[in-house]
Amino acid sequence: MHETSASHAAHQHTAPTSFIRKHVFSLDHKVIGKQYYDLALVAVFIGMGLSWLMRIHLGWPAWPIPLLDKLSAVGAPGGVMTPEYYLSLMTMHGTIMVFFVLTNAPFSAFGNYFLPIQIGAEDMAFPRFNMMSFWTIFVAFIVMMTAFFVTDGPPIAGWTSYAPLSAVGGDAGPGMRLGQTLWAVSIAIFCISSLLGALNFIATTLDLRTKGMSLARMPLSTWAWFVTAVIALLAFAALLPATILLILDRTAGTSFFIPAGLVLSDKLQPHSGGSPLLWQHLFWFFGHPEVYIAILPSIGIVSHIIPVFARKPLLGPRAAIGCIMATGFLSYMVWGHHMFVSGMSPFSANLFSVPTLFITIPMTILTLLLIGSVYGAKMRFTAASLFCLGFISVFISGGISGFFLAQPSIDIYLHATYFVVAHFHFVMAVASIFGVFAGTYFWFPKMFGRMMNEGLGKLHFWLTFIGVYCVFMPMHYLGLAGNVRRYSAFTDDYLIPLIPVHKFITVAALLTGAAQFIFLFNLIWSRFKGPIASENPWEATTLEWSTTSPPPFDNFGGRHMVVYHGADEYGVQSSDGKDYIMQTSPEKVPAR
Amino acid sequence: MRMKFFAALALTVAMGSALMVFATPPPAGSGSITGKVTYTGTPMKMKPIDMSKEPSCAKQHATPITTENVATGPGNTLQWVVVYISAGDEGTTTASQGVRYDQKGCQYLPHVLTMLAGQQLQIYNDDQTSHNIHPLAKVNQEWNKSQPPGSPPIDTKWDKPEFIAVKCNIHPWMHGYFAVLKTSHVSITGEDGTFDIKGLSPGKYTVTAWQEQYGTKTQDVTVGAGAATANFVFTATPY
Amino acid sequence: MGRLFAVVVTVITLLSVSFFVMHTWWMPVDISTTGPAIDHQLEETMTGSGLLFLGGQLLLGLFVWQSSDKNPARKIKIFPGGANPLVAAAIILVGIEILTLTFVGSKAWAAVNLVPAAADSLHIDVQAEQFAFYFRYAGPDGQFGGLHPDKIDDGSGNYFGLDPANDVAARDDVVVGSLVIPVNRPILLTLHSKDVGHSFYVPELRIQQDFVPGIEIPVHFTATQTGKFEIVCTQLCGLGHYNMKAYLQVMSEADYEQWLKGQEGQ
Amino acid sequence: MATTTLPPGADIALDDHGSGGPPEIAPRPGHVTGSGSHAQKSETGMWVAVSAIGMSFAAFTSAMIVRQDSSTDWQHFQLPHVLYLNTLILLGSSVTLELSRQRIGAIQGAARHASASAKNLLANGIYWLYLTAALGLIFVLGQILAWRNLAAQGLFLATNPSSSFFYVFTALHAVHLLGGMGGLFYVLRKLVRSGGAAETSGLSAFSIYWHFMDLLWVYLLLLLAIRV
Repeated sequence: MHETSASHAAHQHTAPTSFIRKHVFSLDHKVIGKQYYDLALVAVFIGMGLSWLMRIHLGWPAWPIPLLDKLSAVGAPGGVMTPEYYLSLMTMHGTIMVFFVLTNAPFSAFGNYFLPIQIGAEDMAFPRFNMMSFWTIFVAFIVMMTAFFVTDGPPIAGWTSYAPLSAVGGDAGPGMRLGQTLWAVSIAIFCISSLLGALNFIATTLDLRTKGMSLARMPLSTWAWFVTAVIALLAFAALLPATILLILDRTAGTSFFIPAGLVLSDKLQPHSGGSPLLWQHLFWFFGHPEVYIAILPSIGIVSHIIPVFARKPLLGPRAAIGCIMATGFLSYMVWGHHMFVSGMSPFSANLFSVPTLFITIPMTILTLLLIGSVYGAKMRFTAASLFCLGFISVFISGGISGFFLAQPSIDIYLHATYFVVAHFHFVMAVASIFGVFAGTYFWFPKMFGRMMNEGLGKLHFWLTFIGVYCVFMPMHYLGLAGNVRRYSAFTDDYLIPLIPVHKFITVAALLTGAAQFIFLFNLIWSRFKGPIASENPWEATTLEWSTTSPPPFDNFGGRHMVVYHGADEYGVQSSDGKDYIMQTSPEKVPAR
Repeated sequence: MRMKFFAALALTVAMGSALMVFATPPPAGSGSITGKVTYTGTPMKMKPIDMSKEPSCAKQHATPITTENVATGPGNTLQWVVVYISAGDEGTTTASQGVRYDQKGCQYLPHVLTMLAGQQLQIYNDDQTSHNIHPLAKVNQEWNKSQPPGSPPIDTKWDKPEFIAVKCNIHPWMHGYFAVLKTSHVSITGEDGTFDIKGLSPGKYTVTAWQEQYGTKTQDVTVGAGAATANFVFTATPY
Repeated sequence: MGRLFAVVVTVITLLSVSFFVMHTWWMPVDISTTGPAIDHQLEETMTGSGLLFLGGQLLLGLFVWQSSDKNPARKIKIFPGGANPLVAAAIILVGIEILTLTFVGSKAWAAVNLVPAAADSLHIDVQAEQFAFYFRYAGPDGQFGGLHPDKIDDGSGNYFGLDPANDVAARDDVVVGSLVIPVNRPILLTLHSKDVGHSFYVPELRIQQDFVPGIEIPVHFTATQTGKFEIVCTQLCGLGHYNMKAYLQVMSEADYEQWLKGQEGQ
Repeated sequence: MATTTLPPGADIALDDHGSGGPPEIAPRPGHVTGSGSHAQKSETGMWVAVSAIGMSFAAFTSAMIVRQDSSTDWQHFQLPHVLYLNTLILLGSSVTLELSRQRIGAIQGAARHASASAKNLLANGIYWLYLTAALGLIFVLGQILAWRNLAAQGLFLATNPSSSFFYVFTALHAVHLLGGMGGLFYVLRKLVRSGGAAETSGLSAFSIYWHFMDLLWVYLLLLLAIRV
């Protein structure tokens, strides 16, 4: 079992020596994971910058933003943002954040790095596909960024790109020419990348678990990545056809989504019979599961980290796994709740409403399990654990508003208002990003062999935690007052009194955004100057902490890990006087 | 102090641009073609425009402005008809000054603006709301830009002669025309339907009248030392 | 640190809830017959989920406070009864809430969307375009003219694409930029879109309905108060989306008739 | 399909605090930490890939049904007859593939007796594989014929939703098939280099894909025949 020759023969590839094979076109899942992370990092700061510009414009629409006219002389003549440029920035913000950050960071980045290690594998099942998957997403990102630099700017149809606005071309407005086509092409490439990635995650989890790593002993993070991969596989397989049809409508003159008799820019469009609702159905069939692609990995990460710092096992891990799977399953039956007022048959509203409300049950259970896991703990407060606790709080806040929007009758009033913006930012964006922050503070020592600065980390947490509440909680009030979203200025009589609230949000958003630079500084500084990390600085039990920091090329230095326990053996008295037992320790677990 | 400086600067700029627009060079010849454009039949109604969705514009008009695609006057006259020399002497083909197009009270001023191909065109937003300028050019390159209040004027030009419909995507009732011509010998009919093409040397000319709804009419005119006359009559339909 | 977390979470929670409770920002007064059921549903959801919110956040704060006790003699404790009571509680509590909300809510939804419009409803056509709403009344003949997209011409004010030259019914159609309706009379709107998706949203009416190009969508309601309200677009339709609006004027029956006469005269 | 590493009995409950001790499982032959057996991995991966492709075409199918039912502009047209011939050719390629697999599968057994017969089997198997590739290529050429046939009738991609869907379905299927042929040549190269080691060549995974492409085509043809 420990013959070195066998292990070498079985290993997918030997450690590369050239710079390019080592750091650029690497087959090593750890390098690829870091590449995903860095891509998400670049993307998130771009996305955040866009949100800053939008917020400044919403608070002070006539205020020329310095240097903005350098980025786009047409989009912001004299630095004053045009309505279409606002929508361009909004579209890019949504697209970048949903696809290149929320799908990338918690799932592809951490999943790539830690899924193989947590199950004791040397690499992903298909390292070559893994590399391709990163480089295709990189191409998708470049294509998406190109939209900033084409003549009439990025598309203005929002990240949902509803047809026919997105399908008819330049007559629909600035940005809808090349910009929208680039968007659609980029998303199609993104789909291919995600399919390759999901395929790898699934095959790896099924086939490469080491001896003793039964499904039930997998850490919750691995479980979440696995279920997410299954969701992603089906979701992106549905989005890809939709984008292909959209590209054909835009470039080949087909009429999948464009009905007859449309007049845009005084021109009768040469299409007939297409169905705009078809795009919405296809998009949301992907779009709702996408929400879970963004949030489930973070739920997994948080469920993985909380026991480490609570020094006690997660409450009901089986129930948690069940809930994650139930959520994934239900996520395919609820897409219609995005379309209550879309003109689809009003009878189908209840069909979509009931499973949507049902999803709150597994989500509530998960939340309660996390809260229950904190009960009676001896919590060690670190940046990582604080972000986990913060995650629980923002997840509750975001989840609660789901009760409102899941009901068609209330959705009539709240649909397309800031209430929705508040809801999905809390539950999908902020919660997911909190999971990523927790994961970063927790796993950074393993990934880079150095510790992050805890003081800065905690400062980052407090500013972010209070900040996001200041930014997103008031949006609920705006929504209740009927404040419509996706408006570049508020000129309606009933919206003008709400502008002070928008100014408050803008200031909060600028400050919260600024706090992220503390994180960025910490990340870069610690990479080079942080104190050297030991193998297991957090006294955690899972396999990634049974190897060096950072792990060697083949993860375990030729060792074959054998797993004897589940992931959560904390709060026990081990024979060597510790309060935890590693998954790899053959020791018998004493009664607590 | 600074305010004063900027006020002075703004005044200078305003005067400068006014000069630029209105100080046209003296005409080359002394002959001219004058006349009147009228219609027969029943023209479309000039419908009042409801601007209530843009209150800052609506309040600039004591009585609502009307649609201008067929602008009629007393005595069956037609306004906004472009009358120009389409053959014969074309006058100057390059212009030293630019022309100015205004968006004021959610209306294009003037409704039809003539300019030479290659002539500088400056588009101003004088309103407190964002406008969008979308010239639906077919021969030239179509473009579509918005102009928020307080942003600088759009500076542009058209390379080829064309009658270009202009629309504001934000305010769908705003419609106007750019008449991009090869000739500087052009006149637009006023409310009384009259036009006056000046500065012509004696000779034979082909004169064309263009109306956005009814198309073009052409006739040959011989100009002597004084004013020659040419009248145009378009056939109007009620719908 | 844990105590600080507990305090911060509690303060945030109470502050957030207080604005909801005080109705600092709230829905405008309802002016429709179907609105009260929606408002009731929303209040009900607000109470139920508000309690869940308070409970969840405060429990989190409490547990974090307790868990930060540094006493070395303290032993870790498992949640009493393990996961099962929590799971059961979640299923029962949330389940009941869901069932109630669905049961009550589907009635409110049905009143808006499943009940057909009253037979004596006033029919008005709505055309949404980038970026305005136009409204059409049938005129004295009570007949709407047919729609011909190729005839649409904003420059001459033909926003609907009427063909009065060939279509007698279209000649007296009244097309205006504001929706003027009589109070207490059922209204039936037919929504058309000229170009892309739009939405018809009047917060006071508690009505929101998308325009979908290519299909006609009926909307019906009855306004119970006179006044001037705003109709805004809530479906992203392009650059002027923020500026796409029209006014809804609810008048007494007499005022409405007079207004309509005035329009027909033009 | 998805074989897990552990026999079912080894799935020990998560909260097995008292159970300790190494799980009593014998290491699987050929299974080394973190790398799995090649055939097993590639088969799992292929099943996953195939389900994603299936999902995509399911989405296309629903798009087609919704599009057809939501408007009145759908024009029916006669499918080019060459499609039925193409179908037979593609089904034939599945048969040749199976014939090849039989031969290559027998190599390991034969190698123990006489290397000559193993060589023979390999050559034979490779011959059938080439035939499979040739049939695949003929199928794609046949599809091109079908497109030309439609184009001659004036039916192009944008002519009508029915022709749009026809071109989209057939073109995407052809792209997938061509991709499969790329995979086939990869398998061939591996087979030649390893002297017929079916285990590492990915032949079984490839055959899953190829047969799936067959099934998918039959499904698409039925769908098109009924709907178009």
